[in-house]
Amino acid sequence: MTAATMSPALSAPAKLAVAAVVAALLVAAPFGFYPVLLMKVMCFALFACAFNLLPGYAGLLSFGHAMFFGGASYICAHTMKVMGFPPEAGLLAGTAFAALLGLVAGALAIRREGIYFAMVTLALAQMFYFFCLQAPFTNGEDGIQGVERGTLLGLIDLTDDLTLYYVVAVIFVAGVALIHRIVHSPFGQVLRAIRENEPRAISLGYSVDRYKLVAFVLSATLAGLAGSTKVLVFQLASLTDVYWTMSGEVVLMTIVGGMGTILGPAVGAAVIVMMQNYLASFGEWVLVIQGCIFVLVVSVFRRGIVGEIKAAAERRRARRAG
Amino acid sequence: QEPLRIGVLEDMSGVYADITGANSVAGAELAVEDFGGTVLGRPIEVLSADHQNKADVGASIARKWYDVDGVEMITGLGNSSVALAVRGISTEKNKVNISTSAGTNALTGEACSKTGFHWVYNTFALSKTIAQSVVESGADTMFIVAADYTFGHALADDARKFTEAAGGTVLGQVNAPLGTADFSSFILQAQASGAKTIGLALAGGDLVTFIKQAAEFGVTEQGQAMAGFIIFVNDIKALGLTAAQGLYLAETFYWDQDDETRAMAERYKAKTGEMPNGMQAGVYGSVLHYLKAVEAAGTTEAEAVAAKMREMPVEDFYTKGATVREDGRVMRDFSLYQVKAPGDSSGEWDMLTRIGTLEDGEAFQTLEEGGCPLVQ
Amino acid sequence: MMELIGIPPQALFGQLMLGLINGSFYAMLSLGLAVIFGLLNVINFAHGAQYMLGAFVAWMLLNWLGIPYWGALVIAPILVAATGLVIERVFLRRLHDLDHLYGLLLTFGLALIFEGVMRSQFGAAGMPYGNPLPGGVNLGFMYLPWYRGWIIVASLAICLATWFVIERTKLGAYLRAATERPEIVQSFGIDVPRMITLTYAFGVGLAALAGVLAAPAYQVSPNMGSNLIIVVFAVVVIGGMGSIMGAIVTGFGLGVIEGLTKVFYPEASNTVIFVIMALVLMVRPAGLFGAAK
Amino acid sequence: MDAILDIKGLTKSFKGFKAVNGVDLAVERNTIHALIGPNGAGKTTCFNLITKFLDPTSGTITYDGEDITSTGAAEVARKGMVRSFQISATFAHMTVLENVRIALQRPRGDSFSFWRPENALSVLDDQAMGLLRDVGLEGDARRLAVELPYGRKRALELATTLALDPKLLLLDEPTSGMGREDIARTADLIRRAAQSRTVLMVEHNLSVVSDLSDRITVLARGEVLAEGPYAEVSKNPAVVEAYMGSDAHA
Amino acid sequence: MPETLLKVSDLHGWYGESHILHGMNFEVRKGELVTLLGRNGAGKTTTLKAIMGLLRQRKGSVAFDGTETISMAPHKIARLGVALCPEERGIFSALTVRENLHLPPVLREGGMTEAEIDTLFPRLKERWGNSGAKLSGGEQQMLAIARILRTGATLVLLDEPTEGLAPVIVQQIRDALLELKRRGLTVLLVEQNFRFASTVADRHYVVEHGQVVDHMTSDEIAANTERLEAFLGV
Ligand SMILES: Nc1ncnc2c1ncn2[C@@H]1O[C@H](COP(=O)(O)OP(=O)(O)OP(=O)(O)O)[C@@H](O)[C@H]1O
Ligand SMILES: Nc1ncnc2c1ncn2[C@@H]1O[C@H](COP(=O)(O)OP(=O)(O)OP(=O)(O)O)[C@@H](O)[C@H]1O
Ligand SMILES: [Mg+2]
Ligand SMILES: [Mg+2]
Repeated sequence: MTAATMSPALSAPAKLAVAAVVAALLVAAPFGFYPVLLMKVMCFALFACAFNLLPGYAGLLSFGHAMFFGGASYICAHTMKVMGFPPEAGLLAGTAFAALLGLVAGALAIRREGIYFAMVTLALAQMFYFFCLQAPFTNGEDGIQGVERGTLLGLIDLTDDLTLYYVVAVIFVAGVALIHRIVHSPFGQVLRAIRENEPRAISLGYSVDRYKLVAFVLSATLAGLAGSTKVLVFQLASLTDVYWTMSGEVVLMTIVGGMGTILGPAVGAAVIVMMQNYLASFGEWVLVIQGCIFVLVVSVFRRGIVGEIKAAAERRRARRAG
Repeated sequence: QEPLRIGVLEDMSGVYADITGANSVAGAELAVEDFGGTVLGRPIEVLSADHQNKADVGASIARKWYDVDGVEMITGLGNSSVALAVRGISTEKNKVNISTSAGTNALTGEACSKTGFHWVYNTFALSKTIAQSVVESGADTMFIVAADYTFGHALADDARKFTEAAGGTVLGQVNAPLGTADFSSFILQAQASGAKTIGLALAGGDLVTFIKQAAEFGVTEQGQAMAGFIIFVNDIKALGLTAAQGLYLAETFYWDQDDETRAMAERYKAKTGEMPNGMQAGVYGSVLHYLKAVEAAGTTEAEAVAAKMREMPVEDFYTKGATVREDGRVMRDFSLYQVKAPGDSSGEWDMLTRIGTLEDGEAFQTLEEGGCPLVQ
Repeated sequence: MMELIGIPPQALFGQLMLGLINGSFYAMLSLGLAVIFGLLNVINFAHGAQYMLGAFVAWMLLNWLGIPYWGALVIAPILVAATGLVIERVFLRRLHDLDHLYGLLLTFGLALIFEGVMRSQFGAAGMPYGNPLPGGVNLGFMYLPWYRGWIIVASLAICLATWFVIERTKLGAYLRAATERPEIVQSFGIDVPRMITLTYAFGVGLAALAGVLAAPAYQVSPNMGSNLIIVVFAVVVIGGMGSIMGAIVTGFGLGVIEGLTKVFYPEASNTVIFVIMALVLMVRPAGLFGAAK
Repeated sequence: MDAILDIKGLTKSFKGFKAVNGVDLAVERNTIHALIGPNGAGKTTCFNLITKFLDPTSGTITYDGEDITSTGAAEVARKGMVRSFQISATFAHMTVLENVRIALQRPRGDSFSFWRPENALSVLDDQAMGLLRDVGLEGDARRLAVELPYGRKRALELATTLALDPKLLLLDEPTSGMGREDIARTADLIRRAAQSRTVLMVEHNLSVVSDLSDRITVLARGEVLAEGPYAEVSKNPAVVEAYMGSDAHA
Repeated sequence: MPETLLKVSDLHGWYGESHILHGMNFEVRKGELVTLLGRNGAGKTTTLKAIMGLLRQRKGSVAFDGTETISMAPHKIARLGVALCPEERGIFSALTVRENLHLPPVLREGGMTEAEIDTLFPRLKERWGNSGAKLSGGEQQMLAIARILRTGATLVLLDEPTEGLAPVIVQQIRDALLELKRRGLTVLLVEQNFRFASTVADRHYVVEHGQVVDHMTSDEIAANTERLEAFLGV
């Protein structure tokens, strides 16, 4: 997909500055915006960033990531509500489940590439959707409702929206930081190499399927973390989050923000969630608008918001240098 | 004066939009109009939103309505997951919440609340009405086709129980996955069973598809009747009488009951072009009853209003005198209807004949069966 | 009388027949997908939506213009194919040199648009389309409605005709060649861009035709395609897109398997194809008829 | 004789067509061994079988005393048998340095470390630069591989391959499509690379073959037609007829 | 002197952002066999693609038999009588040898008949029903050449027809080329192997960095090997 050419990284002080601005914004945001909405944005932002690990850095477009997001939220909700887990254990259980599911689904899906990979993941996710629909513990259409937010680590009472907001913000930042680290790790290097030239990577002795699988599991795990966190925010888990439209939405968020950029998907998630929020009254047209955005982005705007900004900055730098 | 705001939260664009959606909002508006537009000196305002059948969307809207927009009561709530999510939030925020359009028994069971009401139907009542009345009408064997998830299983289990209680037998059951496009295989199985009635514990598009394909396979011609546990006039209209004729269904309301219902139905129709069904009529009733209770209580404080709502009998064009039980259940009549043959219909909305009625909440589960924690 | 795991053999025949009918749609849709993929290298995610459009156009022709089913059978696919023509010219052509996944994303967007527009115009619940061939015949082991019989005959004829054109004619040779190296075929003096446009339109028309065939049997609803397309994707993964005959055989075969599941274990009938897909991926990753990558 | 690679009775049939048919081949340690033969003789298929990109229908492959007939492709590469491709194979959008580093990184065992920072890899930079210097690419270390001219890409590919410190190097038509200048340079690289290693190569350019190889095996129709030193084999009338033709040479 | 069949003037070409052809100028007269020589990446293949219309971004002038083709689509150019045998041969694996051979439509009279192709490449008939992919490299090359000779094209563009071929087959192809020349076809040949080129061609153009930098006839080659080596490298 989009060639994530390594643009010369930002200088260290510039990086610090960006981090500081982001941190300040995160701390101040709930005083300007409705915290529940912001938390929703962060859950989806983390989901999209996790998703982006695959198409953005491993060249694998998954069309079934809802299964990890929604699957984790079911497990998190179930363990907290029925088994009485505290929030931290619920988050862990949901995330671990997503990792496991990622291992199984990934092992199957990486047997095919490109378009087939997308179709396989979509089909597997649909299968998982039917499983969730029929399994008794999910309560079918009713979903798992009224999950108590509880007390984090026995210390922090999460019933207050603002407290929860900061917890979610910490999870979000930690998740994105981890993704950044994954991308820029020795492992990330190998992923890039595989994406660039898979037969060559094999001939250098890399078992590429194992690397793809690890990337898949990491992506699934973090998507699961996002899904579990969403349970704390909305206190419920429902079929919506495992349905194929959710898989489509996360793709949309990612390409709108910029595939293969660390923060692009988060920006895309914010745009799409806000749009859905403000356009909710348009009902059925939301679908049409989303479709139009897909078409528009793919036709003329392929790098996404952050990608285009980066490209513009690079062009300017190049012009100044040359 | 700050207006009193009432929220109608329904599916405005999805699969339930036709049976709830716009006509639910119309119901609320008509009720406000008939109440006089003000209560306790405050103007009354109706907000509406689309929950898109997503629990988290519904929950976000409800929270925002309560936290930011000062909404005092939410009604409508078709789709059980949304209804349950909003029930939780309303209880937490101490607001009145009246579900007219959702079917889950849990709303008066484990999720019941002091400030929560379940206005129109639930799946228990649907099964009981259909199974009991159909067996009593002489069709004593049934084959059940159930949607393969909680909702379908619950309907099917209840239906089996009531069929047997009424002296009938269930000859077989098949669980059809949601979204099955082709039911012909299940139709063949139902035909092979030789049951007099095929009970359809399916919902929405699945039910409609089944009935249509059953007509193609000549199910009714070959002497079997079908009973749809949850189907509304709007669905029958979409199916057409040719395909749907002879179908049994359970409803709390039919527009062509008496002069009052006919007159009100025309007012709905003038607004949206569609006749109301029980859920949409229920929105009118719930809003009107709520406003009466606010006036009687002299406050909008939820617990006080809810107490008044339980105290006063419900009385409007739709509910002709019913009590409200402690668990929030409105103890209404439930009727079995049969779809007319095309030749017997005199107009596009003339579709149903009433077969029998379970009166005064007989159709609903008892308090003990319901298991509402408030009551124990 | 012998019973097979509790099912009398006659009943089994009936169910096999029904499976074949279901399979007709899988076959026609995966065939269209395969033809489009071959030449355009695009997985047409809008295929389900175009199938839905076919059904809707038939409905509109009937209810707005009074054109009956048999007319719609010809007109609706042509109209929908014409929209395909425009889509190829305006959007898909620009993606030619890019990663295939962009085509997938673009057509996914188109699918959302089509579904959204139809929903806003006609509601999500759907509308009925009258049966043009009421009645049926008792075959002894089952009552076969005439219309179901017609579906099998029509779709088999269409599938085989398509196979014949592609595998056995000169035009088909151009198509197969252009699938591999369009530029070289064009340098032989053949107008490949037009061929690509027409191929896309043809694939889309095939989907629309399946939609018209489906209209009287199922409900005409905006989401009739999106549920189906995911299953068809699984069918395509199982069969592999390598061969036209493979797509046809896999389509019909999986229809039959799904039909049998509805008898023996109905709860799994909508997942059985996905399970088979998983098994095939484990045993033969390239698909039953696919060439190894 | 010390054979690093010993093939016995290797056969591969594609739906009944025997592309490689009972080939016996022994490659002696620290020599350059060339595989030649007419088009379609089965040379590339042989390579694919040896490197496990294809599974043999029958026959055994022994590498460094170990039977690798049913070992996986990546596993074989890790054992020190590395191939280069007929078309140039680099990681296009990575820098020249990163290209080499990817190969150096593999034996370190931290390639799955997704939690470690990238600069954990900078310890490899010196070693990578050393390899680049060997092939004359030290000046291009920071350029993207895609920007290199053709001949330099081949050099980079070789540097990447050498980074694995292979014991046995398999080269499939290393000079195909090259101009004379690049051919000479590549031949020189191969000679240098072979100083402490074994090389098995397929090549159609006879001057390169005669120049470099210690030993030649001629394949024709999937079978071994002749084997021996170049001077000897090139005079074999069967080889001349099947491969070289009447006026081959100069 | 025979009239000019192909005249290329100030031809520029790009792949995306990279400017590859920087104003090529040369001409080919009817019945001639002309080669383009040059190092890897000089732009020889790109020139052929530009003439055939396969290079989308191109500017300047390419006149074929008096018709300007610079903004024509490839299939239109082909219909004028130009045929390309591409670098990577372009044999279709989904088609049999026979289908491959018969794929290009015959544009005009004067192409080779099937019988003539049989005598030139007897090997092909032996593989008649095989899939194109199952041919050996040399047979693929023969097929690619035979394929375009059937069409009766007046100008044939050959891109490195000898690459990757065993010496025996190179000889066969040389014989084929000489036979073509005898029939009066016009050929523009791209070659790395200039020893081979010099035995078949009338004239040579040397290409460097997307421009023609030198020009000589075959007779001049012997006298000018040094000049040539300077361009082509040693
Ligand atoms: N996948 C396959 N299926 C069927 N036949 C094949 C396959 N791969 C190769 N062949 C056949 O096997 C024979 C040997 O092919 P191979 O590629 O090994 O030849 P080669 O000696 O490398 O030739 P060249 O010098 O042209 O590269 C050829 O006739 C070829 O057509
Ligand atoms: N598809 C492409 N995209 C970008 N650049 C390309 C592409 N194809 C070729 N080039 C570049 O264009 C230049 C000219 O290539 P061309 O293939 O015309 O060379 P050539 O003279 O035919 O060389 P060779 O002898 O290697 O075949 C080269 O620098 C090459 O890297
Ligand atoms: Mg080879
Ligand atoms: Mg070239």
